[in-house]
Amino acid sequence: MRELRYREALREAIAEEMERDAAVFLMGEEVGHYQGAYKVTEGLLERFGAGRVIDAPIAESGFAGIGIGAAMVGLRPVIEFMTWNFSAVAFDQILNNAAKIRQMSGGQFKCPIVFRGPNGAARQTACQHSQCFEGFYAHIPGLKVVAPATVGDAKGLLKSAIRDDNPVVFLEDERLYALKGEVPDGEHLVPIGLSALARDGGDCTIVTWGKMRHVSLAAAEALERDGVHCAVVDLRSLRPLDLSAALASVDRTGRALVVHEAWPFGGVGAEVVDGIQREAFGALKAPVIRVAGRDAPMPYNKALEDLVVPSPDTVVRGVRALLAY
Amino acid sequence: MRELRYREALREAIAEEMERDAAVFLMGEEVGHYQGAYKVTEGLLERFGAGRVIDAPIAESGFAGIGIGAAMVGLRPVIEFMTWNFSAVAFDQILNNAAKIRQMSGGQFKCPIVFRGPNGAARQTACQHSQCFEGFYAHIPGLKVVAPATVGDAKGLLKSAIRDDNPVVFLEDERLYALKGEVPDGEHLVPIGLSALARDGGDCTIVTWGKMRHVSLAAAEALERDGVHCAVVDLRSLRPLDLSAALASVDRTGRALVVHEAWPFGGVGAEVVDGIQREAFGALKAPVIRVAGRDAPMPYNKALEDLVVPSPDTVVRGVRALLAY
Amino acid sequence: MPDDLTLRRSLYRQMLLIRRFEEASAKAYSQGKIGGFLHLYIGQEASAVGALSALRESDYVLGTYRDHGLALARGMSARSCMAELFGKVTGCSKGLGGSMHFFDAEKRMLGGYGIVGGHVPLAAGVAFAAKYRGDGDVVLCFLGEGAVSIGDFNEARSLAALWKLPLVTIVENNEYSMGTPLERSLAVPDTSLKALAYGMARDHFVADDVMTVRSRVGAAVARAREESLPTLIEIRTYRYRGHSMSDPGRYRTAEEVEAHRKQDAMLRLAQELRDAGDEAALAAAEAEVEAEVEDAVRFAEESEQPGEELIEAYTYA
Amino acid sequence: MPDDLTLRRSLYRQMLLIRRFEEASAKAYSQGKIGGFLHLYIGQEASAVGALSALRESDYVLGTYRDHGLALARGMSARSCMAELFGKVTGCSKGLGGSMHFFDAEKRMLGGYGIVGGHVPLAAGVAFAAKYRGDGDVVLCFLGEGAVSIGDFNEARSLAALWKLPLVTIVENNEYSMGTPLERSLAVPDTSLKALAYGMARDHFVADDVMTVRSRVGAAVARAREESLPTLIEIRTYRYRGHSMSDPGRYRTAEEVEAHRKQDAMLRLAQELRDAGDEAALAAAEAEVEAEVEDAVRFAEESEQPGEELIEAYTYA
Ligand SMILES: Cc1ncc(C[n+]2csc(CCOP(=O)(O)OP(=O)(O)O)c2C)c(N)n1
Ligand SMILES: Cc1ncc(C[n+]2csc(CCOP(=O)(O)OP(=O)(O)O)c2C)c(N)n1
Ligand SMILES: [Mg+2]
Ligand SMILES: [Mg+2]
Repeated sequence: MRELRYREALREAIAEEMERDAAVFLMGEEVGHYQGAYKVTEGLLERFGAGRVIDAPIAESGFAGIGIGAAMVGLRPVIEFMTWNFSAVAFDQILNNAAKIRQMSGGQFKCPIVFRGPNGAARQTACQHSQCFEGFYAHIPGLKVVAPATVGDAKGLLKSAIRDDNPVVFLEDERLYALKGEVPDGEHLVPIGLSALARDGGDCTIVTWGKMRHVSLAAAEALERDGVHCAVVDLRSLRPLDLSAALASVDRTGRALVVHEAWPFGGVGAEVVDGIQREAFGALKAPVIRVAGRDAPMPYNKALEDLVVPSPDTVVRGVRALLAY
Repeated sequence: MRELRYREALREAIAEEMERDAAVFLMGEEVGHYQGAYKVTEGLLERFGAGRVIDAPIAESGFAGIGIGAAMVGLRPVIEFMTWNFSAVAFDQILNNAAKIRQMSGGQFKCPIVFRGPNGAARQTACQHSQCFEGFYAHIPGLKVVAPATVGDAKGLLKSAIRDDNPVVFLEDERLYALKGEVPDGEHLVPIGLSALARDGGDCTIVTWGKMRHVSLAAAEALERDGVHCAVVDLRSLRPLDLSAALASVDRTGRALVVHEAWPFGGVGAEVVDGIQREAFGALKAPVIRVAGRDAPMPYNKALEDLVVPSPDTVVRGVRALLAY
Repeated sequence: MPDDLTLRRSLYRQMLLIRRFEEASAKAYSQGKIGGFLHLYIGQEASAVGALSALRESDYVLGTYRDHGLALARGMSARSCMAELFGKVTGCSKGLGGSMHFFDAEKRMLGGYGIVGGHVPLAAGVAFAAKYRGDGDVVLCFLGEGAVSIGDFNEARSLAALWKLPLVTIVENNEYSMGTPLERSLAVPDTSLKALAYGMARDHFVADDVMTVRSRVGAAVARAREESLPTLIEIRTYRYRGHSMSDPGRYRTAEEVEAHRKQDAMLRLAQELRDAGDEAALAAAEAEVEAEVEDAVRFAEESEQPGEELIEAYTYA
Repeated sequence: MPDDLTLRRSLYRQMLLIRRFEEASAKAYSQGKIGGFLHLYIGQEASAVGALSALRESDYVLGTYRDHGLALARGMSARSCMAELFGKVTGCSKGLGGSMHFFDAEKRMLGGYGIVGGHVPLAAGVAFAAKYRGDGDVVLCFLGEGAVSIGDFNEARSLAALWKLPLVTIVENNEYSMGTPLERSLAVPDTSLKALAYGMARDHFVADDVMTVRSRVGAAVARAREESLPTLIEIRTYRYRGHSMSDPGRYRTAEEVEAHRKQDAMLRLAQELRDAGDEAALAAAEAEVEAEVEDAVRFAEESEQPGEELIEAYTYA
């Protein structure tokens, strides 16, 4: 075990896969000479050269499409969006090409490509730069969507994503890049499609992903002090979605709270509610409820931003409401 | 009352609002000289002239953005997407400008614009041309999303959408354009945000929207012959979402089936499930289940397309599964 | 290198095959055997046939929904193409793609695409991969003149020029994008000029002679292969049929279409061959092609429908 | 029409205000009083000040996230701008937008935008509306040279040219897009050439003299107002500070920055005024501006935070 930062774990995953497979290359804005807008790709240009670490002009749809075309003929592109907000201009490429190529070619072509970058709010970057994209991409058959919350998962899931033969939407978090955590030595792969029980508890099940795992754990610890025992399930993969750990826990607790930063309407959160109420109907003592980001564009003001993004407090309140049902 | 076709009702709505308000204009591909790819806008160029009925080159992001800019300074654009599939290239304009302008300007600017066009499968137009977009747009705060199923609602909701001071995503259906139905004489407005009980019944509540209203009604009639009484609620507006009629019905039936053509993961369908299980928890005799489009890109082959899109048969099976729970 | 006459004979045969194939598909469409959109290429054959004849087998081709001509010119069988139109599992895309999505990995036909402009970045990506590997392959990307206003064309053009990708982009300017004539879609009708501010080579010519198309595209292909430099080519051409089968075509006169039919590149080539005393070969070609198309239709009719298991089979690899 | 000296004095004062305002905001940022991204305009003042001085009050302005200079040159108060940076409810966008999203409906400053290229179609739309109404107003749209590869720039350019919209698009070429120098972002560094294949007028000059900027942009504004024709202008300029506050700026040398500082358009104008015997006026301007900025900071500090009710208040009209 070694302690690394989340951004270092991502860098290690990319570097190891580039070492292992000459077909893997990295493309995005400022990934090379600038060393990465958030320093995730620091040193990779020097190590792998400008042929495999490619600084792209501001043309997300263009270079996302270039990645898809390259993937069709056997390369394994890792395309960085400086933030996922900028993937909106490449939405058509991801929806209509990456997610469709295999099916519309009758299975003749695959599209092994990873789109990665930070998702969600940063700090006071306002409404155009603070959005969660999992709801858009997880809706689309043909894509896989993962959102690692821990340093170990960041490395293990990114390596699996790069080796996956399907387009993978890889959601990082600018607020987690500096997070320190343990990473197993040697080859470390985390399979896509497995959730993890981050914490066990018999009173209430919190189901979450990404940065909200940490917010939920903080809430669970606060509640623990008051004798309320919460389980926290980190979904890790959003498509395919693995609800087994959540359902097993809800079987015991009879209560489920879904916690996410994304907007409340639809999205992954609603899908998780749908699955739990369907699969655990008999076990539920209360409806499944959600603590989500507020249904509004993100304000720049710090105090308001803190009210929009779920906090340990709002999660605690959610759990209490559920217990009081 | 007069009988019109769905496409004629839409045309009447646009024409009446253009007559009423000089700030209203229509822009899109082939809306003028070609008379509309699906003849919705037939005759409008001749009637209102090239200054207000504008044929645009193929540049959806460009003309969607032009509409947004024009709306910011007081015009009321009606932007036609030949089909909603092509809105994917304008996704950023809708997400980051239309839905954000008001908030990021601190309330100084509004964006009264309607984006309209056919949504969902047509007939054998394959995977890039057969998609449902409500799941993407209803997720976004700042947008309104409506999906009229009847001829009367097509007219009444479009007129309300054009008069609305917010960006409205108006989802039509190529398979409904030829549908005939009654339209009240004179000024006919249907407020955005009100669902409608299309049919009452005490055994099961079917909640749906758009073309699936008709599929659900056909299923309900088939079930009626076997003595199963289904209520069918047509949501009509997806954002804001009005679940009152659905909840009132579920209170009686204790059973809810959500029927939609869109992909199953997340989206409006999951949001409806979330709301019903939360608001009607006590009344539910079974989990809320869904009959949705299959989780795959649309195949071109006719027989397979018919298996992907919900049919009266699949809805009947859904109701039976619910009753058997 | 085949001698000129043999070559022209074979190009003529390809053009004829495309035309007869599409005439047969139009018939099948009107009989309800083909559904969805059907965009015919009739009138533009010289462009695809001439251009693709300048490629080697390992080169790549991508195009729009108007892709039958490309597919056949690339050597895909009339059987697999017709079966695709009929939605059969024996089709080139197993009946899942239909008219707009012809693919053939072996022939390196990387597809027909339905979103205007959306395939141009993909073509640049294939060219990027060819350069990345250094295998000297070239990519030919076809699009219509209506596609040059959209973002993806611009982004692909910018990146292909900046990164010097072995990409030949061919804008087939057939004077209309659906019902929109050039003056309503473009401020400057010669789309090849869009290469200028991007430091890209360009060319512009009319597809009235398939040999001209072959040599002019050949020059661009050589530039891509030997110097890894992209070229933007506009080929002026004309489609005789509607935009798709549902197009009433009211936006142009019968006289205009007639005038273009008189310039037909295929008939012109036939006349040349006739003048070269090739009458017999022409008749043979006609008979062969007719038989080939009939066989393709029969094959398509008799082939199986794809099974339900194919609905999800290709959602993921 | 003010006489030349009065005009140059007022332009100098505007440039000085922008610079001092941003120096103060940089200080406040380092003190943690401003959050998020802060993109400084220091070094580019002549471009916004000269260009906007060519407008009339009813004209419109749109720009990027690097929008402080535009806002102040447009006559927005230092108070409402500084308060916005501090996230206060007295800010021009009520503290909801921050540095990247300065708006002022009354001044017809239609905003700073965060998505590269995304505002260019909006600017074309405002120009469309001006033409639709026939009120003769003109739209000035600013973007960086890094934005010309993206789709929206191309689509707006295509439509503005085709529809002859009264739009003046100004590409401020400051040699870098974030850490990317021109040679890695553009095959052809003069972005104004991108007007060519679009049938659009163009111009290209260096922003070393604010009066030149004023007259050259003025010509384009006149073309837009009188003939309803769009123009694409590249103004060569340079930013002294990093792309944003978090930029270490390792991609360029201190010498390079120094060399540009020596060409500083504001200092050059100051020298001209000094030569014209205007020493006193300069000192006065310095004092006034300093007081104005101090007042703005105090105002921002003392203003209220927006209340929680503003979170959803502007999601819908
Ligand atoms: C982004 C997008 N917008 C609109 C359409 C609908 N559409 C399909 S083909 C077409 C016209 C294209 O004309 P052109 O590019 O000249 O090609 P041609 O059909 O003439 O070969 C349009 C508008 C589409 N497929 N994609
Ligand atoms: C679509 C999109 N991609 C990436 C970014 C991140 N980004 C913000 S500014 C910038 C550089 C822009 O450079 P330029 O256009 O030259 O303007 P300048 O900052 O030099 O004024 C980048 C890459 C963005 N905001 N939007
Ligand atoms: Mg065309
Ligand atoms: Mg720049």
